[in-house]
Amino acid sequence: MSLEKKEFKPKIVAFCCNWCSYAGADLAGSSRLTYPADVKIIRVPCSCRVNPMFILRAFEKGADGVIMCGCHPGDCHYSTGNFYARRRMTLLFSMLDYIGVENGRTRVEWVSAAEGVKFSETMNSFVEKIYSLGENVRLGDLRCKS
Amino acid sequence: MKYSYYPGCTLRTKAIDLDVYARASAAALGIELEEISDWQCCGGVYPLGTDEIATKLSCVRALNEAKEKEQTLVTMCSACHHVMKRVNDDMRNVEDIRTRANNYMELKEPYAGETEVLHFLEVLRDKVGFDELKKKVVKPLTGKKIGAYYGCLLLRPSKLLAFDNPENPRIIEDFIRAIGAEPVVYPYRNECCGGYISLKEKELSKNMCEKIMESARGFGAETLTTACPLCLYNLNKSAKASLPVVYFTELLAEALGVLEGCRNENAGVSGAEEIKEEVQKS
Amino acid sequence: MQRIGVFVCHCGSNIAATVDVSKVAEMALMEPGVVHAEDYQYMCSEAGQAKIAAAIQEKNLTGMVVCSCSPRMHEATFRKAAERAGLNPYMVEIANIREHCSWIHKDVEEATKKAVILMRAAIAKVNLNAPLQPGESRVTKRALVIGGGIAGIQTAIDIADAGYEVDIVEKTPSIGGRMSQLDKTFPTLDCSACILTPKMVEASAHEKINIYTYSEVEKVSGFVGDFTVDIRKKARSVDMDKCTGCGVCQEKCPSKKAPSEFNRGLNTRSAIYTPFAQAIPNVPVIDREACIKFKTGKCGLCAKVCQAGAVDYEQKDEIVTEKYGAIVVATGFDTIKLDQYDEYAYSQSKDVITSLELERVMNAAGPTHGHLERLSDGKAPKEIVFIQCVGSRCSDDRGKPYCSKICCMYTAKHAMLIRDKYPDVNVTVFYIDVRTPGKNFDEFYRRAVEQYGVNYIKGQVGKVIPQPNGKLLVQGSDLLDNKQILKEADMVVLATAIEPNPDVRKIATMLTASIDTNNFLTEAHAKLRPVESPTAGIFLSGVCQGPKDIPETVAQAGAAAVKAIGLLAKDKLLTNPCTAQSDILLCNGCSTCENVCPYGAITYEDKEVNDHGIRETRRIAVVNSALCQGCGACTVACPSGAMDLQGFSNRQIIAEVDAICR
Amino acid sequence: MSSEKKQAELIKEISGVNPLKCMKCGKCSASCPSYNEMDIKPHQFVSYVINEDIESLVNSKSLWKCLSCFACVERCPRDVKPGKLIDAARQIVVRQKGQNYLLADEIPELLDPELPQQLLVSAFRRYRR
Repeated sequence: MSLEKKEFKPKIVAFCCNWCSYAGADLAGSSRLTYPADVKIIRVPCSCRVNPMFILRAFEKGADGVIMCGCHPGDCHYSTGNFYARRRMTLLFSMLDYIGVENGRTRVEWVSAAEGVKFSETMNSFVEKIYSLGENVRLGDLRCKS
Repeated sequence: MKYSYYPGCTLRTKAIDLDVYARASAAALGIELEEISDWQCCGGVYPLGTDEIATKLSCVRALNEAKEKEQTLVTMCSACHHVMKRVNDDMRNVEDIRTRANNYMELKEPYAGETEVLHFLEVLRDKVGFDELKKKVVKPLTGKKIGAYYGCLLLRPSKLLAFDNPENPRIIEDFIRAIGAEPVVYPYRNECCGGYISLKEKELSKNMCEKIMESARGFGAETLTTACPLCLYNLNKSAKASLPVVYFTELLAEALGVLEGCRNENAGVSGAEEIKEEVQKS
Repeated sequence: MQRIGVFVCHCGSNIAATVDVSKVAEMALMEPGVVHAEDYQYMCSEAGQAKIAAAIQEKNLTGMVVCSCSPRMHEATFRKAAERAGLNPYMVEIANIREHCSWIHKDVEEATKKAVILMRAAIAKVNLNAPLQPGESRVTKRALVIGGGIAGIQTAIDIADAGYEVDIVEKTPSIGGRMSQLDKTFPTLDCSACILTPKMVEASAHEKINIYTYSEVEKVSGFVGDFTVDIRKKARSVDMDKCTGCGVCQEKCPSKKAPSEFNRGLNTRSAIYTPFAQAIPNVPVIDREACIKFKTGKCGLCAKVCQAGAVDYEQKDEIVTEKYGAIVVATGFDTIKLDQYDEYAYSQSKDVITSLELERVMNAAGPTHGHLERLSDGKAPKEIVFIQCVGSRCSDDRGKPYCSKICCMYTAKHAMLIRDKYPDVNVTVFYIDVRTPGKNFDEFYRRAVEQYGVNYIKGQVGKVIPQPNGKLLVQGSDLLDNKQILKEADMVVLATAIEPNPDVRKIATMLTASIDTNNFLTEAHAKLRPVESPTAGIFLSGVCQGPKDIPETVAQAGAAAVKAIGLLAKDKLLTNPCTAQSDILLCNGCSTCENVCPYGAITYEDKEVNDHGIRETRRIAVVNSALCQGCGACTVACPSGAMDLQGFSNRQIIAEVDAICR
Repeated sequence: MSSEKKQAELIKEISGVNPLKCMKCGKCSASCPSYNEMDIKPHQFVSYVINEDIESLVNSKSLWKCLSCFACVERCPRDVKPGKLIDAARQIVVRQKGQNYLLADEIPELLDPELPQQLLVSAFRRYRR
C-alpha cells in the first residue's frame, strides 16, 4: 500500500427507472449535458423495484453515495410505484442517517423523460455533495477495501 | 370577539371619522377593538424594494404584539391593510426577510407571520357575517343608492391580500345590502384614484377621479363609500365631484343607530395647520 | 457457466472518439464467462449484426453484452439479431456507453474507465440471466371509443370499415360533440352541420358500430388485447326501441326553464329534450333535475302524449360489461371558465360572450335564430371587438400556459362572416400574435384583413368597461402605434382558451394512461408515437391529446384507428416475460404483495408444497403473467423475499451493484 | 460588469422580476391609468431592462407617473409585474445621494387643510430614500 494520499474518486450508484429517469439520462446524453463520470447508472423497471437491500449492498461494497431517480409523483408508468419508493426511501434514509451514513449520501429525485437538464444538474449537485462529504467510512465491508 | 386594532396615522387626525365610527359600530356589534400599544405608522406604502427591512419593522412590531395576545389584527384603513398583509406574508414566506427582520427586533420569540390580518370589512363578512349584521341593523338605509369605491389597496395584489375578486369585487356591495341600502355596481370601482400622485400632480389625480365619479353617477349612485382616507381626499378634490363620499364605517354607524352619539366627539379636528407649523419650525 | 460474447460499438466516432473501444473489448476478455470480445464501427448495421450472429454460432455463446447506445434505442434490434442466430433474446444486455458515457465525458481515459465499469456491470448481470419465453395473450376483436365527437366518430368509422366491432360511449344524449355546435368551419366556410351530420348518420347506420349515448365508462380492468369495461347507461326515461322521435313530448313539456347545454346556456330547453334537431339517436332524455314529474310527482304529460308509450319514469341506470382489445380516448375539450378574468366583464355584461357562444348566436338553430344581436337588448350591433388569447398563453395561475391553437383562425372566420353578412358592422380584433400555420390558413386570415376590412390591432385588452348607456368601452393597447386605445363597442367576443374535458382525469386514472400538467393525455413519444398512450392498447384521438382544429383532429382520429386496427388484427399478443414470480418455498401467503400490485395480477392459491421432505398445503401467491407489467413493487414489499422479478432479479441487480463498486 | 449591466441586475434583484418572461402582449399598457402621462410605456419597461438601457429608464418621466396601483401586476398573464420594475428603477434613483424627488422644503406649499397624513407618508416613501 502506498503512503501517498490517493485522490478521492467517489463511487456513486444511480438507480434510474426505465420510463422517466433513464430516458432523462439519455436525454442529458443526447443534449451533451455533462456530469461527472463517477456516476454509474443501473436501470430498473420502476423506482419501486429498488430494494433498500440494494442500497445497503452498495454502501457495503464501498459506494460513497447512492441516488435513486423515478418518475414525478403521479406520473409513474405503473401509476403508483414511485409512491411506494418514496415511502421506503424516507424510512431507509432516516435509518441510514441514524447509523451514521449522512443524509447527503442518499437522495431521491424525480426526473421525467423530458428533463435532461434536471438530470445533469441533479447529478452535478449530488456528486459535489459527495465530494464535500468525502469517503464513506460507515457500513463498508472492510474486506472490500484494498 | 376581541381583536387587536391598528388604526394607523391618518385615523388619528384627518380620518378620525373612519376611526370613531368604527369603534362605535364595533361596540354596537359586540366587537372589542384593543388598540396596539405605541403603534407606529406603516408607511402608507409597502416598501418598494424587496431588499428593504427597516421600513417593514413597524408592521412587524404590531403583528408581533397581536401574536403575543393571540389576537387577530384588524385594520380600518385600506393602506394599512395592504402594507400589513404584505409584510406579514414576507414574514411568513420569505426566509431572508424573516431572518433579517427578527435580527433587528430581538423579540422573545421570533415572529414568523403567525398573526391573522383582517380588514374590518373582512371581519364583518367572515367573522360577524353579513346575515348577522343585517339582523343588528336598527336604522336600515333603505332607498339609498350607494356605489362602493374599492381603489387599489384593498384588492391588489389579489393573491397576497386574498381580500376579494380583484376585478369584480362584491364585499362592499354585500355590506351595503346588509345595511339596507342598494349597491350600485360600476366598472371604475377598482380603478386607481391617483393615490399619492395628488401631492405633486393634482391634475392627473383629478382626471382619474372624474372618470370614477362619472361612471358611478352614470350607473345611478348617489353616494360613494370607501375605506381609504386618501381615496376620499382625492375623490373630494375632483372638480366634478358631485357625489358625496363617506367612509363605510359612517354608513355602518348610521345603520346601527350609533351615528349621532359619536358626531360631537370629533368636531374640529384638523392636522394640516399643525403640520405646516411643525415643518416651518424645523 | 455462461459463454458470453461482448460486442463494443464505435457508433462511428460517437463512442470511439471519447472511449478507447479496443481497450474496452480487451478488458472484456478478463471478465468471468467472457469467451469472445470484439469492436466494430456500427454494431447495429447489417454487417455488425452478422458479426454477432457469427460469434453466437461459432463460439456457441449463451449470453451477450453489447456496449453501445441506450437500450431504449437498440435493445430490441440486438435482441432480434440474437434470436435469429438461435440465442434467447433475453440473454442480451446492453451497456449504455454512448448517452451515459461518451456523449457526456470529454476525457478519454476517464470515459474509457467508466465504459469498462458499465460493461462489467452488464456482464455480471448476463452471467445470472436465464432464457425467458414471452407468454401469449388473446386479443378481443372489438374496440371501445370514449367520446362521440368528430374525433370519436371518425376513429369508430375507420375501425369499423376495417371489419372490427366498435362501441362508442358518449356522455351526452347525442353524438356530435363540439363540432355540432359550430356554425361554419375554417378555412372553407362550409357549414359544420352539413359535413358532420352525414358522418353521424354513417356511424349510427354502420353495422359494426354500436353507440351508447347518455352513458359513461365506469370501470376498466384488464390489459392490452383484453380489457373489461363497465359502461353505465344512465336512465334515459325513454325507451329507445319504442320512441319514434316525433318530438311531441318536447313540445308539450311544461317545464321549459332548463338552460340549454347545446346553446351554451344562452336559452332554455324543455325537461324532456334532444339536444339539437339532428341529434343521433333522435330519442329524447328526461332531465330529472328539471322534470316536474320527478320533482313533485305530479305532471306526467309527456307519457300521456306519447303515442308510442315510450316514456318510462321507472327506468334505472344500467351497467353493461363488455370486452375490448383496444380503447381509443376521444374525450375532447371545453372552454375554460372565465371567473378568473373579470376584467373582461364577462360576468357583468350579457354582451360579452365567448367565441363558442358566438357560434350559437350566428347559427340558424341558435338562440337568436342566426341573427347577430346583442343578448342584453336584442339590438343589432354596429361595433364588435374580438379579444384574443383570453386564458391562453398565461403562465400565471389564472389561465393555461399553452396556445389554444384554434382561436386565431376561428376569429378570422367570425370576423369575415360578420363583415360579409353585415357590411355596416365594424369589426376590430385585438391580438398578440396571429398564428396561422396550416394549409390555406394565412391566406384566409389575410382575406379577412384585405377583402373584408377587419381591423387587426396588435395589443392585448386591459379592461372592458360597461357604460351606463349599455355600450362597452374597450381599453386596449396598440403596440405598433404606441397608443392606449379606448374603443366603444356593442359586443365583445372573447377567444376563450380551451382545456381538456374535465372528465378526462377520471378516465385516464381508470385506464392508467398518463396525463400532463394541463390534463392533456401524454403520447408514448411526442414525435414518433403521437397517437398512442404509453399504456399499451390505449390510443389518443383529437383534442384530449392537445389543442387541434378539425382537419388535424380527423387526421389524428384516422391515425389512432390505424394503430387500433394494427392491434386488433393480431390473434395473439406476446407478453413481456419480465414478470414477477414467487418462490413457493419462501412464500407464506401474507397478502402484502397483492396490496401493492397496481394491476391486480396477484392471487392466492392453495398449493401442495414439498418443503425439504415435508409435504403440506400452503397458501401461495400466484402471479398472472398476462396481467403483470413487471414494475417490481411486490418484490420489495414481500417480507419473506419470495417475490422476484425475472430479468431484473435481486441477484442480477446486486451483481450490477457489486460490479460498479468493485 | 458595466455599470448599466450592474444596475439592470440590481433592478431585477430588488423587483424580483424576470423580464424575460414577458411575451409582449401589451396588457400592462392597456391597463395603465397613467399611460398618457408616460414617455416610456409600461410594456417598454421590460425591454429597457433587458437591453440594459437603465440611463433612459431612470431619466424618464414615467418613473414619477406610475401610481403603483398594481393593475399591470394583477393582470399580467406572464407574471412579469412591470409596476415592480418601475418601483425598483425609482429606488435606484432615490437611493443615490441628493436624488430625492420630494424635498422637505417643498411640502408646506403643497399642503391644504384636508390633506390626509397618509398622502404625505406615502409620497415620502415613494419619492425619497
